Amino acid sequence: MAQQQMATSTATGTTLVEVKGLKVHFPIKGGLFNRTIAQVKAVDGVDLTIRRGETLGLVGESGCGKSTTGRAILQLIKPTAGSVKLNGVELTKLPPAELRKKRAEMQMIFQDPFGSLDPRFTVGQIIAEPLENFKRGNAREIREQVAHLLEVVGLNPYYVNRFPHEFSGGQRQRIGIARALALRPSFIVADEPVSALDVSIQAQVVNLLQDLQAEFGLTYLFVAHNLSVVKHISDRVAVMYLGRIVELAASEKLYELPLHPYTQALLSAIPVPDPEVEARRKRIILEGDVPSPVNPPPGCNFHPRCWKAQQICREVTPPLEEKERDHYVACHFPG
Amino acid sequence: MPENLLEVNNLKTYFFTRSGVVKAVDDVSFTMRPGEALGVVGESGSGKSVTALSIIRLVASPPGKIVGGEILFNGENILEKNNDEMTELRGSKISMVFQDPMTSLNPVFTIGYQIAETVKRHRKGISNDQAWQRAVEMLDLVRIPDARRRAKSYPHEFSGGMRQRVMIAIALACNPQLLIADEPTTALDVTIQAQILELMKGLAKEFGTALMLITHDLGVVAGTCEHVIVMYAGHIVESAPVRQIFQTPAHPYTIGLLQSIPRLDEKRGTRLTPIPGQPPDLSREIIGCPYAPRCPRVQPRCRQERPELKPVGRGEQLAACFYPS
Amino acid sequence: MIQFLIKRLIGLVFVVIGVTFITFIMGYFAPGDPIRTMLGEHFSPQLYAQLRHAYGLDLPWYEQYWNFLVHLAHFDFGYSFKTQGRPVWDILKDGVPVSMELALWALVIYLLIGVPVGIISALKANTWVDTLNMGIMLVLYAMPIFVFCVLVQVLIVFIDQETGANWPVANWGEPWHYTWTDIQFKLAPVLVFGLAGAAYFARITRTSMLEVMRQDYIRTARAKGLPERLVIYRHALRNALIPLITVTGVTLGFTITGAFLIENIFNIPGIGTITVSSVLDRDYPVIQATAVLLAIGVVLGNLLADIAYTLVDPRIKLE
Amino acid sequence: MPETEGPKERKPVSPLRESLRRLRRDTRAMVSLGVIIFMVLLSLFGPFVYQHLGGIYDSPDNGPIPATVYRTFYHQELSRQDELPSAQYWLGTDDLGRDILARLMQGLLVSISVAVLVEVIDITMGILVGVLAGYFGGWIDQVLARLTDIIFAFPGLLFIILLTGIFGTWADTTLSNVPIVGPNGNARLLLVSAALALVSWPLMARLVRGQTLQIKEQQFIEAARTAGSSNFKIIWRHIIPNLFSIVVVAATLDISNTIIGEASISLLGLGVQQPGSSLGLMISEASNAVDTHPWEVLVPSLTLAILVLAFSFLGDGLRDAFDPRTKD
Amino acid sequence: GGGTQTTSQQKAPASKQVLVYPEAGVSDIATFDPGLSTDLYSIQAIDMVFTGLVQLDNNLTVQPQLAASWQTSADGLTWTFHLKPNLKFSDGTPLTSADVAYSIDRALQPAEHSTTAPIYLALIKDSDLLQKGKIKTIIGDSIQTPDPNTVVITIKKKAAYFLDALTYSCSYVVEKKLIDKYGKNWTDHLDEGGGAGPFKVQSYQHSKQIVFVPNPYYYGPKPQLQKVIFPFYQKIDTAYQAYRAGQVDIAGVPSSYVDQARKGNDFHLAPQLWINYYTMNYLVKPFDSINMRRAFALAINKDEIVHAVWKDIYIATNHIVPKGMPGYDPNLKGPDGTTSTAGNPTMAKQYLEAGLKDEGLTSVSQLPPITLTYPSGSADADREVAALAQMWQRVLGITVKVHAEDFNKLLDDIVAATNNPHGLQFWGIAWIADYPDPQDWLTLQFDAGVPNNNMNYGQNHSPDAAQQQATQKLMEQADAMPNGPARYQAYNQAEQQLVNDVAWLPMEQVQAPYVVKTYVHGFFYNPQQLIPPDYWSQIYITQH
Ligand SMILES: Nc1ncnc2c1ncn2[C@@H]1O[C@H](COP(=O)(O)OP(=O)(O)OP(=O)(O)O)[C@@H](O)[C@H]1O
Ligand SMILES: Nc1ncnc2c1ncn2[C@@H]1O[C@H](COP(=O)(O)OP(=O)(O)OP(=O)(O)O)[C@@H](O)[C@H]1O
Ligand SMILES: [Mg+2]
Ligand SMILES: [Mg+2]
Repeated sequence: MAQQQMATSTATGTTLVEVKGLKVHFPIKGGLFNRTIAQVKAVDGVDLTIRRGETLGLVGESGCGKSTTGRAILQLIKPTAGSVKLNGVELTKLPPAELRKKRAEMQMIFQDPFGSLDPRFTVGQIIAEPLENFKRGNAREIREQVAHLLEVVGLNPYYVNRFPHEFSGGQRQRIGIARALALRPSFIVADEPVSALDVSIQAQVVNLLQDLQAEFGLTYLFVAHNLSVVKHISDRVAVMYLGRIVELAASEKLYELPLHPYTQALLSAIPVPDPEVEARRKRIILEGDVPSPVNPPPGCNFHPRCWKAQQICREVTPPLEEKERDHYVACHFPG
Repeated sequence: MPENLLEVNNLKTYFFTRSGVVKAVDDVSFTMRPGEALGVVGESGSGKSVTALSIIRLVASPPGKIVGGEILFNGENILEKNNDEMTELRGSKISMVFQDPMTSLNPVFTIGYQIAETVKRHRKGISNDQAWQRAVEMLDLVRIPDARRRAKSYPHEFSGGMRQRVMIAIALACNPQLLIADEPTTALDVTIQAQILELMKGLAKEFGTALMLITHDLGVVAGTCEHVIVMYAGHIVESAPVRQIFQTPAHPYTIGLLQSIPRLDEKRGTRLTPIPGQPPDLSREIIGCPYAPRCPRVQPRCRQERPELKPVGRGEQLAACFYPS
Repeated sequence: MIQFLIKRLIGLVFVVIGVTFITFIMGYFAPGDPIRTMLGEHFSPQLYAQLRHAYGLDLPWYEQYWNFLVHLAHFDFGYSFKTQGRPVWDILKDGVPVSMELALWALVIYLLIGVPVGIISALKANTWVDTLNMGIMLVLYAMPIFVFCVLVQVLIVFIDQETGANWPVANWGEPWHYTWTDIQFKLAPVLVFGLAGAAYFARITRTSMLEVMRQDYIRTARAKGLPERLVIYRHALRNALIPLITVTGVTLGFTITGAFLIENIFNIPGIGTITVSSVLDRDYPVIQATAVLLAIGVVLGNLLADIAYTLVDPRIKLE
Repeated sequence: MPETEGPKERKPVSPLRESLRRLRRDTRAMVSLGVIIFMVLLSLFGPFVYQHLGGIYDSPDNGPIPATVYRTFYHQELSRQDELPSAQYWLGTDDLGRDILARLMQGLLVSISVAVLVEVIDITMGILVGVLAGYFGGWIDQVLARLTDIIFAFPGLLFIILLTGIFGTWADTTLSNVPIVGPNGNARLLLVSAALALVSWPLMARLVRGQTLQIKEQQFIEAARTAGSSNFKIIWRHIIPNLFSIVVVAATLDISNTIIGEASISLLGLGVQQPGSSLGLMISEASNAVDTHPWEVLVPSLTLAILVLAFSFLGDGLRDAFDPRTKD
Repeated sequence: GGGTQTTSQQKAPASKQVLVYPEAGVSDIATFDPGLSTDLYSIQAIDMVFTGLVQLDNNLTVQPQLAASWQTSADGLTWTFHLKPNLKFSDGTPLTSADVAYSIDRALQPAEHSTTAPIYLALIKDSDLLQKGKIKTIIGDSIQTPDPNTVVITIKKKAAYFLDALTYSCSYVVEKKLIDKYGKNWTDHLDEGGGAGPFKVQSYQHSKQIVFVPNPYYYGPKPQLQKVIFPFYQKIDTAYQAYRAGQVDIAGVPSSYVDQARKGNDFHLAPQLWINYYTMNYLVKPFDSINMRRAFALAINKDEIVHAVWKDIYIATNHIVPKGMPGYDPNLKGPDGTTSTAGNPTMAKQYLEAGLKDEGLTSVSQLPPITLTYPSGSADADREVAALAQMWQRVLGITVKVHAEDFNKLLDDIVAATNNPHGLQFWGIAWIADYPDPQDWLTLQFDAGVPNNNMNYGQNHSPDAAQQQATQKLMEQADAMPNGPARYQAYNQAEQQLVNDVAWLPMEQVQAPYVVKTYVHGFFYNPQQLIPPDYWSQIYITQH
């Protein structure tokens, strides 16, 4: 039912990205001969629609598959199953040359700011690379754009000829952001783009992302752990748990009235920049073993740690259903 | 026995690069008591990581070099220790969680091995099996699911947050006296973050571990630290007990920082208020207060003279500003 | 894995056929003629024609090649043209173990000397230690091996004459036996061979260690309090191994065909001399056999290297 | 000295200029470069200078002859064999009474040309094959790897015999106009170089492939793909520069192999012909006189060693200079 | 070891009677089968173990070996050999005339693939039919065994050199039993018998060494040595070093060590039946002119070359038939009419003038390019050729391009030069006697239609072709003459004619320099570098 609902929203034409049944399983190899001994079900059936011009926040436990989802959407890892459509074009079946052209429209800010920068490239070369690839101007124009982008992300344009290893963690992350913005793509997967930034720069970058969105109608899939930032920037927020989406709603709604117990636990743990509040607050402490994506528990993934769990939770996997208007949740006992 | 576990005096760490000398840490002093949790916040690129690396003496050299100051750990100057003495200290008495968990793990060894190795190094006479047990235990402790099996995984098979937790596990494996954690929870979701911070606090209680927590998440600072220092352009600009920082920030930079935080209770569509302007280039000579070009309350004096860290307001609060609020 | 091995086996067949075919064609067109060579200066056209027929060399090339393949399938390399009484197989059987022994010990020296020297050079990069290390290694490497061998022999002769010792100037002991006499025979050639080639390993180690030593995980290893020795040999070296494995794999493959010059000068009954002289004598059955052997060696060496890659670096996948 | 101007006013230094500046400051590399330049100049212009420095020599065999005769690499004074250095023969004479210095200069010219020619092909082929195999993997890797294996296993000597046998005469007539190597009767050397190059690249290819396997798994490759870089560009800009050090090391080491290899082939009569000279040939000709006339083998061996050292250290210097992470 | 050796003539005890006699220059003998042997190394080993009906002594005269005596029929076509009594193989099996017949027949069988038997035994009637497979055997046909002690061989034409040819190892007697038992591999089992020579094989490790011990059934004088070891040395340089270190008893001296070694009392020179020569193609310009050929021959100073290149080891020569051969002509003159080997630049220039005229040219610059091709792989040869080129340049003003060629390719090219005006122009190579008869040096090289006449002597268009053909006739006549002065005189006359014609440009006769430890008594090389079977009894080790 929920599936249908989501499908209809695609038909309205406002959908930019449509992900259906996305699965990414990694083989775990072992033994002398590198046999596959198990599968990590990093992403195990994710359905998402991202509307044009919106920011979809993606939060969830560390290791639940957020980065993998992002990379699979951008076809940086081959999904095990499922379909990804960008602007109605099926990406998973696109020939490499076509896909390469599509890359101008979709970009990624990598979670690992250092590893994703070629140590032999200067900052200038790194940021210029996408511009050159898609012939956005001549050498001088590109140089100017690079300088501009550096300024935009709060780096001194004088740094163009420095190499990544000469920067601090936050500075590296901004290089990655500048690269992703360079092409003015319509869709950006931002994998923890501000996690290493100090709050002031973070504010600057968040503002920038929002400005760009307003100006060019950009669409973001915004992965982050800082729930205040997510709330601030997202129109809707999806909560992931162990390879699946467990709740999806407009951000205000989600923060006000989380329906899934995991979301509730998550929100209760948000640290507040006020020692007084922090000293008084109560958190929902999740008990029980953290389940493994290698052999996820039967039924609802979350049941071993859920305080509301019943027999049905151990047996039946709850589907993602619209429990309230535009508020989807995968739980037998929401609320 | 000295009262302070760590005493950093006038530390200066510079990078001698082709485009000039980068004064990443310039005259930094602070102290830490056993069991204390010290928060370090500040501008990105202000020298937090370099300060931390200086304490454990792992600044990339060349080009980096500690050019001045002293670092007293348990009363002994770390800068005068030889390599063997340092290796004894590292990992057992002082350990560190590096900022970049993605590249800080050796790609060719299993996670479990990398933890067990530390244990084996510092616990004399422990068997391989016991070390491995301890590694699995540590993984469990940092909430890696299915620890027994995942201990045999390689770093590239872990998510960012999982790697970060592995780094924490390594650092905690030997119950150090001083734990330097450089943005240890950036890749962690809040529930796990809370648990990890809880874990660290637990250690402080149990073993008297002092925690130097470098972070951008002021919420984390608020919930975890007793004392906070704020860094800007290689200097400490403010140092205060955690409550005072949040309630009566003295330095304009600190104030700017607090104002840029997005709040959960704000209305949608409001804009964040970052500090305007650019941080200074540390490879150039800075005259006067480094924050002067961006400071809303700047006076002519600020452009000529560098303010010293001086007590402001009540008690232990210090700020490097001629005109603190 | 099984699939991988099967793929490689097919690859091996492909390589063997490729090599033998190219060799065959080259031999077919190369100037010089085996029968001609056998007859030497006693050439007579009738005898020539007779012998060509006797050896089946008057058949069209594809039939000759086909016959060769049919025999190859039965691991039958036929008889050498030059040493009439001996099956090629017999020649190989005697020579290959000796050549392999020599080359394997040399490999041990490459690894035992080349790798540590390379590491030291990397750690002291661009200091006088590095320059000296590399200087010595490179001079040994650049000095043609025949000069090196002769120098060593002259030295041995000198020692023998002066001291009345009877250290052997040349020859090889029992293959794979290590009594004192055997060791006496084997020591000099192995050392010469090993030292002459160690520079390759030293240089490769140096450069690849330099890359690795500045990675973040080296800093982590130090932060754990590991002594520098472990940081280097455990954490850095393992990451620097890929190119070393490549060269080792290739070297392993080549152990099979021997080292002509050193075997020649030290009079070692390996396969090296035969490999070279068979070409000069146009002894095609032997040329083909050595090519097949080398093909097997190379494919196996590279196979081992590929497997070793995955063992050393889990990020690298087979296939 | 306090600087007042802001960072923006100062012009950023370009990385290339920066690298060159670093190279210039590397004494070891600069000395090496100097040695190489010296050797090249020596081989090109040395003979002219040398032949105009000597006077007339009254030869018992040949009558009075000027230095332009007795200081050529081919002139023999049969009454002046195996001499040590003298005013007439600065580096002495070989076992036929030929001027060692003259032969050395000629030999250097031949050896350096061959080495450069072979290395260019070696590097190009090695990188091409190795990168393609390592980067694309799959059947491309299979085919290329097996191709490499075939070249590895194939009897290079036979190939050289075939090549010179078939094209030797053609080379003698056609290639003798090629500068440097051609006119001295060494036209076949070009064939030999080509053949040496053809059999030399597999090791390079394997090294490159191994390294590529490692590099391509790094995240910046994924990032480059996201940036819309084509495979070609990823290889060209991201992989090949990261192969620099291993390629330089392997190539510099190959230089000495090539020079010696050329000698062995020349000794079989397939390369340099009498009375021509090459470093390797000089060494091998004198090698059986190590005991009796060590000088004759020492001179070319030492020259070769110095050449290899210089190339290696220059290689190291280049590597360091172009690696952003090395110290200043 | 030790620098000085004290030697007496006193014989050492039996346990010390071991001779280490390296085979230097090969990694293994090519074959141990007498029927297949072509090279010195194989023959040296084979001669230890096998013997033939007749063999050469140290003076290269034919001596009875297995045969005690022989007669020739009146027409000279039937040879009857009587064997010595009670001959036995080294395993004790009796050796009879049937074995002799079997051995010769076997060597000629096409399946044996022998390259020598068809040449050396070509005189035997029907041997060509057997070779071509037209008949299955010649036993009972041209080889008869009327009784166990008598062998009768019929030959095709009257030839004085038949006995000489019979001394070659392809007619040595081999044991049928062993060959039947082991087939092609029989030579790996020579410790079980096989031959009737002075030694038998104790062990044979391929590529390593052969150990011989005396054959108890040997019919001749028994060797005194208790053991002879033939270790293989791939390089003569290595063997020489081993000699210096005291690890072998005999060694050839590499040229770079000759000056040093010559000073010792263990140094010897063995003159070889071996001539290095150059030759010019009579069909290719400018060597179709006898004057040109002579100019080239006289422009060179062989003495200087022998001194400078060969360290005076070789002997400069104008001869085709080398010194030490029966029929050697001490009075032979060079093309300049003297016995000098120093060349004659003046005459050379005169001949050049004449030669240019013959060619219709006015200056040397109009000459076609001249390329001298020679076998690659020998540094000494390289040096000689370089020296020659300089001499031609100096004396004649002609630039000769020298070109080292892979030996096999060279042989191909040489064969292709026959009757080929576009063939090889000028080349250098060597000839070593197969058997000590001038026929081997003259008829076999220069007669019409013989395989070695690649320079096209006699069969060309030069004005003196008729004269050359007369020389060819003369040689053929000499072949058929009975051995004696008249025959040699005919050969001498032919040889002088060939030399005048510059059919060959002989350079030097090779001498083998070698060293033998002074405690090895009685050891020396004959001109074939062989030790005759019966002579082994005189070699022993003295106290040292
Ligand atoms: N190897 C280096 N060479 C040159 N400059 C360097 C090097 N490493 C760090 N720096 C400079 O030192 C300064 C301080 O860096 P540091 O890593 O301590 O910053 P940080 O406070 O940790 O910032 P972040 O919060 O972004 O991690 C930065 O301006 C950086 O550019
Ligand atoms: N290459 C791989 N091989 C095997 N397992 C992998 C691989 N990459 C990721 N995984 C596993 O997939 C799961 C999801 O990883 P992913 O990186 O998507 O998590 P994440 O949600 O981004 O977490 P974080 O917030 O910590 O970055 C993890 O359990 C991880 O261990
Ligand atoms: Mg992630
Ligand atoms: Mg930092």
